[in-house]
Amino acid sequence: MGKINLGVKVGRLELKNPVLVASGTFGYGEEYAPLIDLNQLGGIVVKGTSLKPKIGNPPPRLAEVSCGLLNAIGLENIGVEQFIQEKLPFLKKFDTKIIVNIFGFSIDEYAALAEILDTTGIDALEVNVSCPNIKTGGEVFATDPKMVAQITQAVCQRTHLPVFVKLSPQVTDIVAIAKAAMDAGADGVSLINSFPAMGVDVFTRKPKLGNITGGLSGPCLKPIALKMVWDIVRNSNIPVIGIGGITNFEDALEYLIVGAKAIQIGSANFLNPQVSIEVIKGIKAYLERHEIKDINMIIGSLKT
Amino acid sequence: MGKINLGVKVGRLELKNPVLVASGTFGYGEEYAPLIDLNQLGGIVVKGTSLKPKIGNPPPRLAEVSCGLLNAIGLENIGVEQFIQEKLPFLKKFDTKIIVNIFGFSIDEYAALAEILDTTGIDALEVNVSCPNIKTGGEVFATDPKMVAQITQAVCQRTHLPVFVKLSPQVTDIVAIAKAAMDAGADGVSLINSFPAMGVDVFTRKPKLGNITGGLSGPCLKPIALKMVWDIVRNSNIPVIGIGGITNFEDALEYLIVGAKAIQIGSANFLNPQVSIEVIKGIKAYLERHEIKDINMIIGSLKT
Amino acid sequence: MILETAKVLEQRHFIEEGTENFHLLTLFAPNIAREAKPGQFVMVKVDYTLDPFLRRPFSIFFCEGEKIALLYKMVGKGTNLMSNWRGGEEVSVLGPLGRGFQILPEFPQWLVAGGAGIAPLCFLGSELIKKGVSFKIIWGLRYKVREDLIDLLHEKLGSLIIYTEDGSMGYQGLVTSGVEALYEKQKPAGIYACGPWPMLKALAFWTEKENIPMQVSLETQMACGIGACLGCIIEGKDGYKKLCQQGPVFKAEEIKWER
Amino acid sequence: MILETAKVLEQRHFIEEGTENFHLLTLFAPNIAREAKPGQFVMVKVDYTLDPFLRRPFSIFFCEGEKIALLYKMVGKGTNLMSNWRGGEEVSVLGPLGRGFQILPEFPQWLVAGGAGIAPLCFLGSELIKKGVSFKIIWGLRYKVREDLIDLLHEKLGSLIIYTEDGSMGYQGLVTSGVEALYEKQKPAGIYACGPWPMLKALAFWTEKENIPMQVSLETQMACGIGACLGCIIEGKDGYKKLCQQGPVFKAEEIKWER
Ligand SMILES: Cc1cc2nc3c(=O)[nH]c(=O)nc-3n(C[C@H](O)[C@H](O)[C@H](O)COP(=O)(O)OP(=O)(O)OC[C@H]3O[C@@H](n4cnc5c(N)ncnc54)[C@H](O)[C@@H]3O)c2cc1C
Ligand SMILES: Cc1cc2nc3c(=O)[nH]c(=O)nc-3n(C[C@H](O)[C@H](O)[C@H](O)COP(=O)(O)OP(=O)(O)OC[C@H]3O[C@@H](n4cnc5c(N)ncnc54)[C@H](O)[C@@H]3O)c2cc1C
Ligand SMILES: Cc1cc2nc3c(=O)[nH]c(=O)nc-3n(C[C@H](O)[C@H](O)[C@H](O)COP(=O)(O)O)c2cc1C
Ligand SMILES: Cc1cc2nc3c(=O)[nH]c(=O)nc-3n(C[C@H](O)[C@H](O)[C@H](O)COP(=O)(O)O)c2cc1C
Ligand code: FES
Ligand code: FES
Repeated sequence: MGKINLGVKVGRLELKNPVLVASGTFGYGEEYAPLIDLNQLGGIVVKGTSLKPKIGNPPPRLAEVSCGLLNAIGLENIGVEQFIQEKLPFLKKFDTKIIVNIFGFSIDEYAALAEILDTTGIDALEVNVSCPNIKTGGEVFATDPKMVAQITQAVCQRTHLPVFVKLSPQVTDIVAIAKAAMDAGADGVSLINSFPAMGVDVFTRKPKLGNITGGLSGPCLKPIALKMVWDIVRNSNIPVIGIGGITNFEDALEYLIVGAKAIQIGSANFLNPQVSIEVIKGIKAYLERHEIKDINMIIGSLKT
Repeated sequence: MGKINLGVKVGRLELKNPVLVASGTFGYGEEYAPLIDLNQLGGIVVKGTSLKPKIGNPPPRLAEVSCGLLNAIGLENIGVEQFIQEKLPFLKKFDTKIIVNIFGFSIDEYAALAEILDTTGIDALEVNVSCPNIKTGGEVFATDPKMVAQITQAVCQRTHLPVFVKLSPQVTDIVAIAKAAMDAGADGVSLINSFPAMGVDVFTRKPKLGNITGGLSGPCLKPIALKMVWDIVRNSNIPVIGIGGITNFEDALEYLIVGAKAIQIGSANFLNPQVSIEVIKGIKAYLERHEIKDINMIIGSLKT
Repeated sequence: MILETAKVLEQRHFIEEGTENFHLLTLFAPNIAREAKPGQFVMVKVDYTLDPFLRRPFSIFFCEGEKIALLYKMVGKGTNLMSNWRGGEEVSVLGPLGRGFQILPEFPQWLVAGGAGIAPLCFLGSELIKKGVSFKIIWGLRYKVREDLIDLLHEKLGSLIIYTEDGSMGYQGLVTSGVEALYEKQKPAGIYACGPWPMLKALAFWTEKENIPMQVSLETQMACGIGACLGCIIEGKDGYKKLCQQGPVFKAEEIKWER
Repeated sequence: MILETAKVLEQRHFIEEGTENFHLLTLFAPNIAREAKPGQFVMVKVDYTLDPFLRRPFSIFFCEGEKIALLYKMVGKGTNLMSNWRGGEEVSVLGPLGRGFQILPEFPQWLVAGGAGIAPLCFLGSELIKKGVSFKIIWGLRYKVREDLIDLLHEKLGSLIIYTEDGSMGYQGLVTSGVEALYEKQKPAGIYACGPWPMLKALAFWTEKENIPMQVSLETQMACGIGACLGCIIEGKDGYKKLCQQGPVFKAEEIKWER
């Protein structure tokens, strides 16, 4: 059997393999560099970045739950300028795609971020729309197709980079939101972001998180995320990056078989810092065992 | 310390304790009768019941996932007439509340079920709105506040029994749906139903369920369900029955502390047929240890 | 049907390079043992955390006095956890569940097993011995098993005929060819079978043709094990059947074998 | 920082009716052992299923040659699973992590521990002995611990002063009263402390008043352990600090003690 192709194309973004690491779970890459060879990754999605630095939520910010993790980091980050100056140069040394996850509290902030990052040599933008819109008094952008479209359009107008819109799972109709993003110019969508959730310490009767509520991530979400990916791919041609609860190569393959063109690994990096490399190896071994020469023959191959 | 009160009132429904067993996970009670004393339960919510018997989905109908269970039973049931004749007499022998979970594919079907069950001596109706509306071509009732209101109203007009509307979690705004149900006459809402989800067997590349997609239940859902209960109780006075991933007394207390007036235990019955009794005992011991005389002092006592 | 806290009396591991691996778990479970019949199963809680989430079903391999034993293969995370259990541990077991084999009065009878399908047939065989029913037992395997497992089966059942796909033990070939070979010498009054679906399906077509009554013990995904969840259905010729309650043993002619 | 597959060399259980329970896990982890400094910690993968989901952080109790040891209390499901590990098992350990103690040149120094807070201070004590720094070690407990654990600590650290809340071992009272009693005889050049928050907080106010430099090893919920998730923050006087990277050892004056 000849060489196996792991390369995929998601919209305009070409990846040497479909395995990315998810925003907020891999820092700026440098934290994991002592533990894994970053060159092997399909890409790195860096921590959510805003125009100005953000301090984030009060502690406690984490709580473990059954097969998952609650977090209320509160989008703490060093801001786009410091990212470009202090973090990006290190990341650029590696032969992997760099995708910057951006968020703002108004459409203008998203647009400004797109413009600033356009010519910095990164490979794509991931637009996190799961933020409250401060202009409308807090409604979350991600739940309204119109707002998602407006943000996407504003971002796409200011950048030449491929743009992926990262969707929140807490919506009635994920397909409508995905279509809104595509019609506004996105190259694809990535999903899912963490799910709004909470936990209570019954002995103190206090919320487990300082912020009361937070986002749920981890394997507990996988069956939900997989279904949302499936809903989108069977109702459209939208390129999808699948995210949610991937902890091994089988999980990753579930997403690819359903129709995701690439996947991101999030919380599982905490459990096993080398998980992304193991997933790449596992996918390759699977293809070899099944004598499949090209990963693209797996994508969307669900037998229904 | 005197006697501890475990009794709660949810709308017009009085329960001797807040622990119910959830629809579809406890059959018609008779299956569990050899294993636990049904008299001890706050109430039993029987399997979803329709006007005519339903055959359900093709196998496989179950798949285990991380900290949870995927099911696509397809609402198999014996129909309301056979329920009344063959199952209800047995249930009535016990000193516990009997709540019948009903579903239909049109508003008329819901109304007819309410009327038939009204004078059978059951204690309440739970209206499962997570069904596709065959008249509108399959949109699920549960996602549209207007449809939920119409069903609720139709049911309440035909019955004197307390009515609880069981909500689906896959909506953008659970509070709006809960309010629609209440405005239409419900005594309260119960949530959550299982979450639309799926799984893939990567070796055969087939869906794990015969129906392709199914509902996710179990501990993996608890943090999501808890947040939805919290969203409703902090934005309204709606009586809520909390459901999702309860496996022990601490889980049950999380819901009560957040503000649910009662809880239902679903999938955990499979893991431990005696879980409901253990939860009741655990809650009681907790109240004793904390010297709290009345469970109602715990309900909604979250310290934020 | 009893929810019993059973005590692990012993666990034996039949593991060796180049053999099919089996584990034998012997439990002190007097209440379940008192009621158990051949072909019935138990649901075992495999962990005290929530992953794995569900109980796992296992046929009763033998039942003697206050003890029951399970013979299982390690195939996934649940059986992996179980294989670490040692004497003295307490485990939660629900059983005995389902309907067992209906023992026919006529003989000779054949017990046809594939892989771990030997489990319910061993219990059945012991019962047939007690009843004085003469039978033959044919066990099909992919490759050989450890000799001491064979010794154990000899002890419980007397002689048995073994087929392995690679010929590393007993005769070479599929168990179905073994059945046909045997058939040239003798016609059985009835067959009891347990094993993988393709094996059972082949036997079902063959027994139908030859007009031999057969009972099969089937498997499917389960959640409750007691008829409450409606999850374990299997397609019968006249509609769905709950495997945990109406089975796991069915008459072959009840089952829809084409899928 | 290394992700190492460590081998369990030995596990000792200091369990007895009426004692505070401790477990001592000795691991063969040569790469981590080579780099470890007192006050650093490791993240241990406790299960191969996904519940519990995260690694668990533990201070290094001692580090000798190619071995590291963890001393822990069983408080929940992760530590419960760990307590079942036996010699020979392989476990995934990430470490050494965080910044350790900064060893001051002046002495005498005091090491003040509460409960499992003894863990990082034992490693520190061994290091102080190597460096010839004289120190006192005071350990506060709710009630007594097993004598052989005390023997082990004597062996590593020489004598130690024990306070129990119920007086069942050593002096009766809180460790903080022990510190004040000792202070009447001698003023320390510096204190290193690890234990529950109220103890550390009381010490922090007292050392501030008495102008004694103190380093504390703190705890919080963690996910990554390497500074990537921003989950383990703790409030410092000049803003949030990542406990896993900037700590777990901090100068007492850096921390905002009022909550
Ligand atoms: C009535 C009944 C009796 C059984 N008796 C025995 C027995 O005596 N000895 C024995 O070794 N096995 C028996 N099985 C099969 C046994 O239940 C499964 O092997 C076990 O549940 C696998 O658990 P796991 O966590 O190790 O595997 P998982 O990690 O859950 O899955 C590993 C693989 O096993 C398959 N599997 C999982 N659960 C089942 C199931 N319930 N039935 C069939 N395949 C499954 C999965 O699809 C997967 O391919 C029986 C099953 C049933 C339904
Ligand atoms: C840097 C650091 C070093 C530590 N060193 C030691 C040590 O040497 N010996 C020792 O016994 N313990 C130590 N701990 C605490 C130890 O990590 C927890 O006891 C352990 O994670 C509990 O796991 P569990 O699954 O058994 O408990 P869980 O079931 O997760 O929880 C049980 C209880 O423990 C609490 N808990 C859980 N995780 C933590 C945590 N990370 N920090 C504090 N409390 C927690 C929970 O809130 C809950 O009340 C350390 C913690 C940190 C952050
Ligand atoms: C600690 C933490 C921080 C996160 N921060 C971000 C973020 O800044 N931006 C974002 O879009 N998603 C963020 N996420 C969501 C993840 O990128 C991912 O969508 C989610 O965790 C689901 O994937 P998983 O189940 O593999 O973790 C964060 C998740 C975690 C656990
Ligand atoms: C096998 C199975 C069957 C179910 N059948 C019904 C049903 O008929 N009607 C209904 O409203 N909910 C049904 N449910 C949903 C449960 O009542 C409950 O809402 C859900 O499982 C979440 O609770 P849990 O996490 O405790 O299981 C079913 C759930 C399972 C697992
Ligand atoms: S396993 Fe639940 S009905 Fe059979
Ligand atoms: S634990 Fe992740 S940053 Fe500290």
